Amino acid sequence: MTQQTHPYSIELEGISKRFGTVQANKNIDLQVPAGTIHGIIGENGAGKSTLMSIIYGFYEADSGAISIDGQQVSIRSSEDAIHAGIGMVHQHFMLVENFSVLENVMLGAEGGALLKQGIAAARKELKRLEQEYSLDVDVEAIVEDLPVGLQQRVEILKALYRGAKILILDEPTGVLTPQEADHLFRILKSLKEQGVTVILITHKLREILASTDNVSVMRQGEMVAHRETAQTDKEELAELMVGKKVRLKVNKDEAQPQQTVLSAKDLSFFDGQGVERLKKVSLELKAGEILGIAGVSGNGQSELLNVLSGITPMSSGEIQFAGQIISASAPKNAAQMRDLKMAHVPEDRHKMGLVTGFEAYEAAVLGYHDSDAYNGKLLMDRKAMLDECNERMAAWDVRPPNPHLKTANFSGGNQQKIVIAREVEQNPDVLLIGQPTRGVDIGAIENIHEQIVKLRDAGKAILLVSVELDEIMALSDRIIVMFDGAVVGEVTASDANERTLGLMMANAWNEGQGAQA
Amino acid sequence: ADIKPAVVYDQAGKFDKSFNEGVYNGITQFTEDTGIKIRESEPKNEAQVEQNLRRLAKRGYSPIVAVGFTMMSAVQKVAQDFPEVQFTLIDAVIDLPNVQSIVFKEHEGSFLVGALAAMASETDTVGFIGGMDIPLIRKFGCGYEQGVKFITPNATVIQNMTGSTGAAFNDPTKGSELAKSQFSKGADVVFAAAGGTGIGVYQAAKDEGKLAIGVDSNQNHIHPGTMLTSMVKRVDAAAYKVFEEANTGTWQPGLEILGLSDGGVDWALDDDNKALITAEMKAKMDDVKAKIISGEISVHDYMSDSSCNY
Amino acid sequence: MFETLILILDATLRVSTPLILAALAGLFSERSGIVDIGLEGKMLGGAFAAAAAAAVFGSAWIGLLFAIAASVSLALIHGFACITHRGDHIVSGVAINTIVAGLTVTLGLDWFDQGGQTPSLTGAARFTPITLPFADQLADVPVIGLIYSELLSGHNILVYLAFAMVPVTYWAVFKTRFGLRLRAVGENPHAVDTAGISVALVRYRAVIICGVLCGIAGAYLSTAHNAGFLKDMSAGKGYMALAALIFGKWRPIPVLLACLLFGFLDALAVRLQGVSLPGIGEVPVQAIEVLPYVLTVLLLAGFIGKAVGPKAIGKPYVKERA
Amino acid sequence: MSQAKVPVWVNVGLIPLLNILLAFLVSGLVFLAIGEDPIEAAGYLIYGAFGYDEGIGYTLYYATNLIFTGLAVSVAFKAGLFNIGGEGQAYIGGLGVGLVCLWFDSSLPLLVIAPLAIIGGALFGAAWAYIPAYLQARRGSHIVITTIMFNFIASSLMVYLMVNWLKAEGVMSPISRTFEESAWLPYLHDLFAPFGFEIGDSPLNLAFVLALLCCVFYWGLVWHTSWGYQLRTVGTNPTAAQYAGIDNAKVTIWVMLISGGLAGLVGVNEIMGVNHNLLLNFTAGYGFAGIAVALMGRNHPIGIVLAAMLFGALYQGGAELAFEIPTITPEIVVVIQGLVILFSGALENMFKGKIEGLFLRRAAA
Ligand SMILES: Nc1ncnc2c1ncn2[C@@H]1O[C@H](COP(=O)(O)OP(=O)(O)OP(=O)(O)O)[C@@H](O)[C@H]1O
Ligand SMILES: Nc1ncnc2c1ncn2[C@@H]1O[C@H](COP(=O)(O)OP(=O)(O)OP(=O)(O)O)[C@@H](O)[C@H]1O
Ligand SMILES: [Mg+2]
Ligand SMILES: [Mg+2]
Repeated sequence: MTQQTHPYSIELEGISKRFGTVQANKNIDLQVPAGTIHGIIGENGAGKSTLMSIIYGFYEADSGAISIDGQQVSIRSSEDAIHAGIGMVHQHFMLVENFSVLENVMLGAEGGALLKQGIAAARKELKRLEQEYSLDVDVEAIVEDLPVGLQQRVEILKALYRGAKILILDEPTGVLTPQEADHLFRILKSLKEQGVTVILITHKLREILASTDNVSVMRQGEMVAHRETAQTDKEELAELMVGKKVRLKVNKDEAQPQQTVLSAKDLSFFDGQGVERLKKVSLELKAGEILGIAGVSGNGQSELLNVLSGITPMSSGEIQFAGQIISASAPKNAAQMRDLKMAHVPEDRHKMGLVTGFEAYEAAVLGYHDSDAYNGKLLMDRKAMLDECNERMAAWDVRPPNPHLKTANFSGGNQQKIVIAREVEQNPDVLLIGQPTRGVDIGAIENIHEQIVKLRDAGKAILLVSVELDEIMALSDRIIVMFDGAVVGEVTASDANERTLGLMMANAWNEGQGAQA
Repeated sequence: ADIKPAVVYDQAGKFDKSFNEGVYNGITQFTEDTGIKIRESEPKNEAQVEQNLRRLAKRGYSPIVAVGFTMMSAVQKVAQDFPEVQFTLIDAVIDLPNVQSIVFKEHEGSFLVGALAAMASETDTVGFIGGMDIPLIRKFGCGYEQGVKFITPNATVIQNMTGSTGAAFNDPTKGSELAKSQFSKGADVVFAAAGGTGIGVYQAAKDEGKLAIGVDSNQNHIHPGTMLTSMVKRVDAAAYKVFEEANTGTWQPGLEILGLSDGGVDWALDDDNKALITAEMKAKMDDVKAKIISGEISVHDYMSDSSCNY
Repeated sequence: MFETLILILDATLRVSTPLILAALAGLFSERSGIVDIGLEGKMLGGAFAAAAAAAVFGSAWIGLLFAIAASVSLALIHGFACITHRGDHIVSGVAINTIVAGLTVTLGLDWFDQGGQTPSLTGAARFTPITLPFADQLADVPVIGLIYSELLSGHNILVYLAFAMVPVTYWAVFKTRFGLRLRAVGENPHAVDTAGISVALVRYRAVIICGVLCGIAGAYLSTAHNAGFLKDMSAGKGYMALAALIFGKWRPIPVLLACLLFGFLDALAVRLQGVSLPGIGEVPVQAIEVLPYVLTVLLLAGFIGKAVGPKAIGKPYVKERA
Repeated sequence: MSQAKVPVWVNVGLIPLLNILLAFLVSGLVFLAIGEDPIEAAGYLIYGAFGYDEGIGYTLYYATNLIFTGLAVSVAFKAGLFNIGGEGQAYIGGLGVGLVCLWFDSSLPLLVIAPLAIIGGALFGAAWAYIPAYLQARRGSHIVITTIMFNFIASSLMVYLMVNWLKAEGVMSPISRTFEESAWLPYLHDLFAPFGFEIGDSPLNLAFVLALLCCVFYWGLVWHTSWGYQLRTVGTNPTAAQYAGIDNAKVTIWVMLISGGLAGLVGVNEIMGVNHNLLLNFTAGYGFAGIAVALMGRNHPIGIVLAAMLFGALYQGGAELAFEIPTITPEIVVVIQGLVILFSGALENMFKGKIEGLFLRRAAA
């Protein structure tokens, strides 16, 4: 497997791609040495995913050439790419959720018209791959039941199963615990040793520095720099990405916690299938503090936010909030919780926080659409909505500041600003906030973090859920860790470090280790 | 000068294999005999009926024959607005000085074929399959039942209706299932008054070796050997007569009721079914027919009191 | 009593045959993500083509071929609109139903001059009942005889074909490469595309199969169950098939059961007409007629719960950020 | 994003026009195939629909029904529901209208009967939509199936009521007695006559105005009330609706009631405006055509009015055509309708990309 015929696995020459008015890729050149791990970084929307999709044949470039192992190839579909030995793990997984792992892996490489023939062979091959790269996963499991970390392994298995010599990973660590990420990088290393060329896209400079051989930087559709990883550092890369110097730390003072405003006791929640997603969760939230909830996604954080905010009724337990006791027998829905001055920035702005088909000014009143501020006697007061939206867009630097633009057409960061502005400007007593900076670039993150701290300093109680450990550690005053629907640990911010939290998140923590961590 | 006649068919269209088609046959004959062309029109909904009537009247057509009871209210309106135009309405009655109404004694014809069915039946069980459950169809069913009971008082008459949408007159599949179900309950003769649905009924009878009775026009030819007879309603003759009278200037408004006595309804005996009719049956039929005409047998009309208590 | 039941079941088989074929047709289409309310039109078009060709060539088999060809052509139009041009699936289905309703009669009038009907079919132009081996000999054996010779034997070949199609469909959908891709493309076309498979090709194949099955259903109507074409003779069966498909949650066996249920209720209604019920007296015809529909609603409300279709159903596939 | 550069008239004018032209072209082929002259036919079709005031009256009369059913389908669609039961709801709505007229025609003046009948039609239509709506909202029963079933049930119910209870004495057909004139909705030609406007005799009546008012009602309700906001949220993103504290089930039920009510107003046009008695099958497929109207009208009241007029024109022009050339059967008109739905509905994108590309390239050059 290791005999290399050509120094570069992939060479790109003058690749350009435009979507309507957006020039996503502009005349891009790139050379990836064979058998290396090559990092690509860049702000959101810089064009990284587009470029990878072109290599993978998902999009066709408007112009430019691609060579694999020195041979110019024409890649017009993913099929061509797979033939050329390219595999890709997409930013948004390309899995059929109600299929088993095995079916997903076999899709497109079934090995015969009847599944039966292929299944045995596939099982065997998967077993081999699993052992060789320690990629354990239950092949019979249904994908939607798997945690994202395992779903990602399925994606990698898919690529390897098709004999990929070049593996592209688009933001693979966004959803992983530090331990899972470490495991992933070990896998990538062993792939590299087997001669596989890896292209790794990530926003986390730390990962770039730790695991790549070379790194290329994109900005606004252009390739702006190439560096040998050993010759560069975080600061330089950040500056290359954004085009200006960035501060990489949040400034905040010591918290001044006051009275408890919300307390939850023994909250449990069973989902439609009868699975217990929340297991007797209790917590207290004080005014003037940020309580961080750490955990790998899918361990009950979403359910916790949904139950606290009234979106889904709890199965048992109770919440005390604003002088009311809320329980399974005396539930309150999301609108009622809002009336009690609880605001909620949901984890998923597309699925929940916004109606992407609405114009911005409409999306900016979601959940508050019944409020007197936006309603006349009979009809909604469009002018009031627009005026307020204009104001907020100015205050929060939403770009473009056009209240009539469809929400879907704002970039992720700007969509997030619309949601956060909506919730914060209601001047709530409690703010639940999930994944505030998911998919948001460095510049915007800075802004959002500042706003959250400001709110805390104004005496609000904030519950922050994030899978980004960096973010949890940077913002929280107190941290709770959730695993499998239950609270498995609590630490103060000053005691927290990545390793302890990471182990807690994987439920591999036992008290004895605590002290020296 | 020649007359300028027109006809408006009802929504089943002129090729409905029964009633409208009868009118069509009458017209074809008339045109063949006199060379006078007749303007035809096939409206597709209630509004078009009135629209077309009005347009024909405006363009000086007269007489205008409207086929079917569904035209009643439209004819009523248009006839009022065009008093100089002659209208003939078939199957419903309007009392206006320029309207002729022609109705048939379907119950008499149905009685006759009911009698024949009873004679032909070996199981003393016969069937009736109607299209939509509307008074006109019940009229057929009621007359049929009386005829059957007249011959075999303890006979069983199984009655079914096809459905409640317009499709009820166009659902041969359902017709065939209904027929099969009646056969399985012992019926061996079945009378269908159900338009296109009847096609399925007759087919089922043929497939299972039973007998069927056609309706409106003579349908004996559809499956010779299976079709016991047809209850013919001589709309063709009626239509022909209307045009002829108009042509000779003898057209009269008012009500005309056509029954057995004037050949307006009858049972059909021809080459296609003569093998099924014994001399004895024929004699009995002639006898019954004569008795109805003479009034010795009085056939109850369902329409007279909306019930079938005879 | 037992005999009546057998006869009702016998009718059930006949009545549910076109539903089964059409519902399985819909299953292929909808599993691939293409909504098909044009089952009705394809069936009607197939019925016309079958009867017309059978009348002209005197062979039911040639009729069947023409039915399939006609129905597949309609399916391809649907595919062209929905797959190639990302049109609205429902509008396309409505269009096909409308076109066929008019075109069959128009062509029928032009060709046969019998008011839009085709000539009545006889002999080899029709699919006739098949007597299974020993059916006659076994007829008098109690219970078994009746079941075998009345219920199982004596149907035409298309009835047997329809029932055979159920396991075949199950096998094709769950045990073959094509089935895997079919299911995947209805759930997540992006996944299929990135696996190097053409989404359009899989979907086209699905709608073609759908066309074939609808064609057979149509041929059954006009050349097996009946003996000729009559305008609008599909009489809403396509919609009932669609209902059965949803009822059966897009899975072959439950879909079969749903079709049989509809067929059974229909057959039952036919036999209940005019029967007096103790204590109630004679039930109005209309009350019996609505029985299948009312029962369907009740069953749906009581037992079936939510029917969740393939995830990507009805959505045009465009490459874009998911 | 690319649309910004393409002139508006291309999208709302040129492309739809091309699609309709293509539909007519293919229809022409069908005409040729059966030996008719397509040019002559097109002439009659267009003249019939728009050529004289009576024809226009008929076109608008048909459009009235289609506006009601189109709005009905559309409002449900806005909430993500596919109401295929417009036919049955219109049928039962007509029953409501008819009952009001039969009860009050000899005791009350039109000014009182008309609003009562409108309310009656809407209430009955809404009631017929209620059970499917309730089952969808509370039990998850698929609304497509239940509304199909309710169409069948409505037919049977109507036949039962008409034949056994409502039929007038002494007539063959299952129709009720004709209402007194106090229960006739005025024809527009009668309304206009005193002002010296002569518009031809047609069934076009005040229900057309009601239909236009419903468009305004729809527009205000859907886009300008907080309830409409909830409705659209439920329709486009049910999860976001839950997040916003909107009761999806309640919205589902209410929107179906409104949908059924709108469909029920077909009865006002047909029963009170035109037939003046209660009869069977007056819905004549308007409920189903409403689906195409709603979708082709892009679920916007103006679009729905335009699409309804297009279909109305086809109904009326087609009737004219079949009337003037007796060898042309009404069914071929159905074919034309189908082709129009196909080309300007389902295949609307066929030219779109290419033509937009053309304009974009020109704009870029
Ligand atoms: N299918 C598409 N249609 C239109 N515009 C697109 C499409 N895909 C990407 N773009 C645009 O192209 C640009 C580059 O997007 P791309 O997804 O490649 O960025 P990225 O660098 O991967 O960003 P991120 O870090 O957020 O993943 C963006 O402006 C984006 O809006
Ligand atoms: N589907 C789309 N249609 C039209 N415009 C789009 C679409 N998707 C993205 N855009 C536009 O492309 C631009 C970049 O989008 P993208 O989401 O990739 O931005 P981003 O760089 O990630 O922004 P941010 O840094 O705020 O997250 C935005 O200005 C957005 O308006
Ligand atoms: Mg990306
Ligand atoms: Mg982004």
